Amino acid sequence: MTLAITDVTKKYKIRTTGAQVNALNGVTIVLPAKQTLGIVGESGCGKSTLARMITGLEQPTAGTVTWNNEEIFDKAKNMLSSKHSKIQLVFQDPYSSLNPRQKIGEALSEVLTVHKLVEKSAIPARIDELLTEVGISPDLAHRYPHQLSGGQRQRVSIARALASQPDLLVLDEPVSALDVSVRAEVMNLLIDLRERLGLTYIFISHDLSMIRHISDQIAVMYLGRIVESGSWDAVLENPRHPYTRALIAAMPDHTMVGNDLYEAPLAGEVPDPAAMPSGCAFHLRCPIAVPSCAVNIQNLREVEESHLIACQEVK
Amino acid sequence: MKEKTWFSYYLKSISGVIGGILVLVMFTISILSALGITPHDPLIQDPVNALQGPSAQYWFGTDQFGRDILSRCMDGMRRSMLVSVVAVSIATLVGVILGIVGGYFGKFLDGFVVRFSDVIFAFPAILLALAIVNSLGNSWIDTSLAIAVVYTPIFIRVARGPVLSVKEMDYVKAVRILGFSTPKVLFSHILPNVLPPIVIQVALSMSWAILTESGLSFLGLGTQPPDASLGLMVSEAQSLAAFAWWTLAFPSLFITIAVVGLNLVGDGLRDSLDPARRSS
Amino acid sequence: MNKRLPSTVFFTRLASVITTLFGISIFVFIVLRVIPGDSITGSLGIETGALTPEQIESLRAYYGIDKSLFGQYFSWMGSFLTGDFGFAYSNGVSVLELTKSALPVTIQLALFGTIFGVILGISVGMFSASKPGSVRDFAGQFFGLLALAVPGFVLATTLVTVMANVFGYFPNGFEYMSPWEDPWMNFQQMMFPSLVLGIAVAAPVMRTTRSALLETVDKDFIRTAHGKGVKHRVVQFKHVLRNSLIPIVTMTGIQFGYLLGGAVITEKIFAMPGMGRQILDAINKREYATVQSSVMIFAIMFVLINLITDIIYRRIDPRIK
Amino acid sequence: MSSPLIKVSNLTVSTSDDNRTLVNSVSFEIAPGEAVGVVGESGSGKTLTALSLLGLLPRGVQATAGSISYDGKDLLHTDSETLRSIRGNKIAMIYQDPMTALNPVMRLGAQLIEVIESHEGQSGDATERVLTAFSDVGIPDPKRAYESYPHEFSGGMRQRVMIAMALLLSPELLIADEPTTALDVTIQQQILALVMHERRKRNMSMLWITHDLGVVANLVDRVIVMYAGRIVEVGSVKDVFTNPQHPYTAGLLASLPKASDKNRTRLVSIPGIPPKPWTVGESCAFSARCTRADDQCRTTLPLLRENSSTQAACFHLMGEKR
Repeated sequence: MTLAITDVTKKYKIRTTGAQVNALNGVTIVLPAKQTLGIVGESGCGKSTLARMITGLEQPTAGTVTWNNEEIFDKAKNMLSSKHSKIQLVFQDPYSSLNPRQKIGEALSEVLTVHKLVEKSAIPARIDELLTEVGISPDLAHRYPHQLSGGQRQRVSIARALASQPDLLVLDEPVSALDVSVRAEVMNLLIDLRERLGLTYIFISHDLSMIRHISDQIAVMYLGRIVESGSWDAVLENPRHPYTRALIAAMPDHTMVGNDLYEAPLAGEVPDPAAMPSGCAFHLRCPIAVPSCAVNIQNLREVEESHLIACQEVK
Repeated sequence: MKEKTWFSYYLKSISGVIGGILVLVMFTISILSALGITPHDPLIQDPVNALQGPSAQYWFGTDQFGRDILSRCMDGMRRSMLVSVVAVSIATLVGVILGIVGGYFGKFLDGFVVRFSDVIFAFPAILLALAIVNSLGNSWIDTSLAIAVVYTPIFIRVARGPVLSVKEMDYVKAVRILGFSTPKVLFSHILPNVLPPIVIQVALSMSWAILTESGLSFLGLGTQPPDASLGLMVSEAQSLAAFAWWTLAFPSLFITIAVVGLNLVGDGLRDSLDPARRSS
Repeated sequence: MNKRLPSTVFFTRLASVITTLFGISIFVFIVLRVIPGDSITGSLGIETGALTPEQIESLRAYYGIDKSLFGQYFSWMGSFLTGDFGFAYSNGVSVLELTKSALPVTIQLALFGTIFGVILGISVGMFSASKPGSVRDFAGQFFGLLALAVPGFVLATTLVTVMANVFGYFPNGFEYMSPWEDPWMNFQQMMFPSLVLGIAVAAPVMRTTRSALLETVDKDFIRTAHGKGVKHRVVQFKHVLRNSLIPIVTMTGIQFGYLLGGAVITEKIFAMPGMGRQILDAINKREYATVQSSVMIFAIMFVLINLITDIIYRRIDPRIK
Repeated sequence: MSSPLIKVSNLTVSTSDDNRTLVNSVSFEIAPGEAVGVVGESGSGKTLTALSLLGLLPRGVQATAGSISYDGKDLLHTDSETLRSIRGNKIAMIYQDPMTALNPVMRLGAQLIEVIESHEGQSGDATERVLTAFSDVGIPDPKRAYESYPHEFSGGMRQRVMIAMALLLSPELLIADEPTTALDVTIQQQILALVMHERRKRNMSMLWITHDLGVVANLVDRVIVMYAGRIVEVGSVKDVFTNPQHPYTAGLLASLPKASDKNRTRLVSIPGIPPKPWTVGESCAFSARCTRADDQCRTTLPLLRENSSTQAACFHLMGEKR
């Protein structure tokens, strides 16, 4: 069973100005089961759009997303194909991911009844099981979301996703909105669940330090394209693309105290996606850019075993 | 800890409680009058005691034909409440359905729904009601229909707005990914979260409906004599008020109390239904 | 940062206004066609029974109700657009003439009412918002509630009774004077009706002002302003009030439009020969041509006012493309 | 030690209606030219502490005890005109959310001119000074920025405008309430570089509030760690980060991922969640979650005490045998 994202592009039209925005420009990913792909990138890089494509919330303008060689998006019914609830999404904001007027127990039982996974009589037991599995005491089942902390709510969201027994969990910035100490607990929960249930993860974040802890494969995105991808060791131990190197350098590191980390920051800002720069989108900010970078489109090419980058200047 | 019901929050809001009492009083009066329990028969004339001030026999005094003003006010209130309840329920039903369907499904349907409500919004309420009533007639059903047509777009807007924002919330996306059918998503996830503004609007619209109904009958286009209606009584009192203040004072008081009561209930609902405003 | 594209935005706005007006014309036409009788029975009443079939036929042709509904609509629209609003059967005066004299009265009334209402509404709103939760706030809100709850016609009737009988001063008793004929008399005649209309406008404006001020005061950029050392008074006007203007202008636009409708009752009580009265008389006399055209004119006024409010709205809020 | 620029003693902040304590007798000093970081999770009271310095506490919350001595005055109890004359002039502040911290309907140039006019009245070269301030903080086209509105700029650019606004009258102390939290990491790096550069150039003191220990490690001289409304540890950045004495500080640092961590490794986490400050009373707020806690911790309030490297409010410091 593998997730295959082939040459996915997504274009949006901004209503007021009519401008065309390319949120994704030909993204290709192959992820075997039980593996975890970490996708890192800053705002506007298209990582959340990709999450919507993988979970079938929206249809790609071009390219396909298949799980187990079955298309995620059912073109006929113009919605996600029902037989694929094997892919679930966990959201960033714990405050808007649960229905405020629904008790958390009801949220879980609703999934179980809709998918008829469990006999009606066995539902309460299954709910307790799910809650315990994510570290929430079952007697909180009758509580409303606003009576739980951010960390607890995020755990309930994970439990709801697990209720439909998925194979692939897409985690879109799952811990970014949590406090530092709570973040560690939820990360450990995700790592334990993966081992116990043999899950495949796509972990999306702007925070490279979280990505390090959980990923097997890494993909670095910039303005709708993958600029570097490969195994954990390749990308994090031996980053080659200038943007990846700038990202790693910009990570605040509490273990290196008092030295001047902020001497050479990456210049400039992410360009407006409606006015994409020509050639390599990073060339305006890139420390090693040459004139031809503004002309040639950079495609991913293999630099070493399981390590691809999209940059002509790096040999 | 026993989870607080909505009602316990409602009782915390002073305006909600006062409003509730006023509205209850007005409802009881309407029901009593519907059952015929009024101090005097609103239609029987007593020319001998015409235009008498408030007295033991006639608590609110009598009008130019010697009819008991209190009984006529009760009957008038019944009529206003009836029209307001019927009109607002129709407007809510039609408006909310159109609003939610337009908001959720969008594209062509949404365009039509918005255009339709823009058209009706282009008419000041009283004017549109006036035009419709003159075509239909003056029975309370016609007035209710006229007011219902005027308020439907308000409910379209009050329902459509929140649906557009709730539709984008993560928990709606989550249940869609979980494969829930559209009706299930609509009824168990979208509707419960768009109800509060609608319920508040029902209370406010009922108060406006009373104003519009009495306005119409003031202009002589609503209830026809000799039946009693608060607007008509005020209209008849125009020439009498100089020397018989009670003919003007009591019908006006009834209308104002009903409208104030419903507005306060609207505030009470707003304080209790909106989680952010709930005092912790 | 692309500069705002006024042209594209303006055209889409204009297009939506035109479609709305088209919708209104259809709506007005339908509403006034759902009549149990028709123009003939309307104007002749019971004698219609005595007419011979031929007479009925010729009358139908005269009123143009022999054509199909479709035909009637287009003939009405055709003439309406060319300024021929049809004739008032009772006195044969063209509706255009009637409107020429009535429209200015309603507009002047609505203008005076709105100005008075906005001044009253904003001041009470600011007074009430200055100390949230205090007695002052409660008093302001209570005024707002009363102004909302006491119907216009009750207020007007009471005012007329008190003024005419107690003070013996009732300028509206005399024949209406236009501002060109006798400005002072016109002003006196305008005073009471616009007071009544103004109070109806003051209630929603007051509520909007109060909630807008209370919301804006808690915004981050107000804290920034204080954090910069800006004087308190300057923060209140240049930052708080300036940002609250946006919802207030929107509410004022809506109220001015509704005032045109509200004028119907006030014009009746104060005997002001405005559009409201014109429609009311037309309805009582079953003058369908007049009703139809006058309601249409009202709707056009309302849509224009919304357009103007929208343009002002874009001027004061740069964020709107 | 030269006399401190600003001295906060026993600052206590609580809610006005039900008098719940949010900041509990916090005391610290900032020396001239010194940069102090205040670190803590949400609800620890770090932002309220910073806002109290300039009397910018939100509605419904007020300072109920303590004093803030600056330039011979107690900012907590001085008259509003004196406080106003200091704000944006002697002490300036920058805020967390660039999207809402600027007046949306006022041009950026005007929002800076206002600072000059509020403190110096009309002054001829005001426009010139604003344009220079814009270019000093790295805004590409100052003239266009002068005429633009906030919504036409990105988060990073708006934060630069905020910094330009704060530094316009060369304040002695800059208070920063998590100004880079809402920004992308490469933009955050640019802003931090800008602040470091300006601080050194002007020898300006700084109070930096953040929940991100990584940011503080390379930005400030001294660090204050807050938990449930109280200061639990104070010390030089080097000591606090390499040799933390309070169990909470140690636990917090341990729970952070390190550059050297291998993949698929679990993080050290602190079970439970911080208590509400007003529910703690005379005990150590961290006792419920602390592996070293005993009855003494649960019944008596530990006070800050000196030891080898830092000051920590704990009976069983990490350095001492347990």
